[in-house]
Amino acid sequence: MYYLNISDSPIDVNALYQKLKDPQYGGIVTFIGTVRQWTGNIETRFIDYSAYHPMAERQLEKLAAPIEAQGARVVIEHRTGHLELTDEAVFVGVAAAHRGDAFRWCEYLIDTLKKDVPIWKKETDTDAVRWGD
Amino acid sequence: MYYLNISDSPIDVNALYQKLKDPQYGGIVTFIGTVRQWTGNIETRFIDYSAYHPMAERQLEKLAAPIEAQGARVVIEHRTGHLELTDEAVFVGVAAAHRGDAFRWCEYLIDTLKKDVPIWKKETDTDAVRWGD
Amino acid sequence: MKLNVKLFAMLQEQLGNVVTVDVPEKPTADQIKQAVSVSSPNLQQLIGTSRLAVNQEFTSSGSLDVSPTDEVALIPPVSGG
Amino acid sequence: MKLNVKLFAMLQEQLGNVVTVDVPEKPTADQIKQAVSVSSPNLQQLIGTSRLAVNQEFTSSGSLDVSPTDEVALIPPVSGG
Repeated sequence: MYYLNISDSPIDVNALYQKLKDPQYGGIVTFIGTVRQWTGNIETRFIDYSAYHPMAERQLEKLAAPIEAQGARVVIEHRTGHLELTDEAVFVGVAAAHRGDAFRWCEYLIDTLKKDVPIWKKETDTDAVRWGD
Repeated sequence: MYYLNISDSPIDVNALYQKLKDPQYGGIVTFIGTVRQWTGNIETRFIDYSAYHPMAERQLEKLAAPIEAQGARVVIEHRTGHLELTDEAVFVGVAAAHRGDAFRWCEYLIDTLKKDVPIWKKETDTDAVRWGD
Repeated sequence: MKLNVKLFAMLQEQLGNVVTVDVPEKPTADQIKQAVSVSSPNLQQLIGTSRLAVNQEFTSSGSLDVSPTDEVALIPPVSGG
Repeated sequence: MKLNVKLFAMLQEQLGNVVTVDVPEKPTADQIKQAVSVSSPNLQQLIGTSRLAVNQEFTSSGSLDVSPTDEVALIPPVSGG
């Protein structure tokens, strides 16, 4: 059963990975998004994330359910609040019987999360404050 | 700089993940292969992996170097010896500026590892012992 | 009909957590968005690219069966991940 | 010319860590593989799908500039990961 969470707590990558381990799955693919320092010549100092609760959680459920229905396991956590450089903003993990599926589904989940889940970033760069990406 | 290792020691997923974290990268994709219990109606009890050292390590370097040359970081560890169900057999991680690249390169690395790196599995199933997959 | 519209991100920073707008019965998403932007012409473009959600579901096009007790929200382009 | 050929996996289990074969000068990979399989006809198919490595590099087709001091290995289909 999927595990989905959006909260201000730091993302514990290892704890989330453990949720994906299971004798029925042979392949686990994870995507982890961290706060990057440079985007072209813009230098980021920190990022604040906010979310529309619980709509964001409901959107995650809509993404996860069809993939779980195909026999995989989905673990997604997104952090909100204040994040410093290299802090994990998002963890998306898929465990599946076959690795091709795990890659496809993991990428689909993060791509769709970035389009359809009401979470926003406010990036404080050295030159300006920017919303979005 | 890449980190590549083939050894009998258990794979420490969290320690390997930490090697990929860096302010210059925003996206980290990892593939972890674990020992699966069922393959169709064949039940696996345990797997023993062996490798041709140091040719296997050299092959990994050949895979990792061109990807690192494009600005990403590659971490690969393969375990050899005796593995039980859910034990990690392989960790392949790529950190890159853009997540699409990280997905593509990570999948390329595990696909190519499975074809060109001299590592073998001897699978002890409940009904028979099988080499390869 | 008066609707309370929840706001987020940059819209929230500029206009507060909620704005109350006056719209016809069974309004379209565009009518609600226009009612929000009337008072904030400088945010017109951002509101134009925002999506409307009713009771935490994105709306599709056409008139909305929405009443003042429903939870209406204006969702600026998201940027999680 | 006598070559020591390292073996791995199922080949190693059946034939030991190393077999010594007699091959012509500048042999092809196929000639070396055939020399190994002569003594083990039941492994012919597996040896046929195996690849040859010299000094820990996979060989390409054609004659190999190989001498008895080189590290020659027969690589059965790999199955890591």
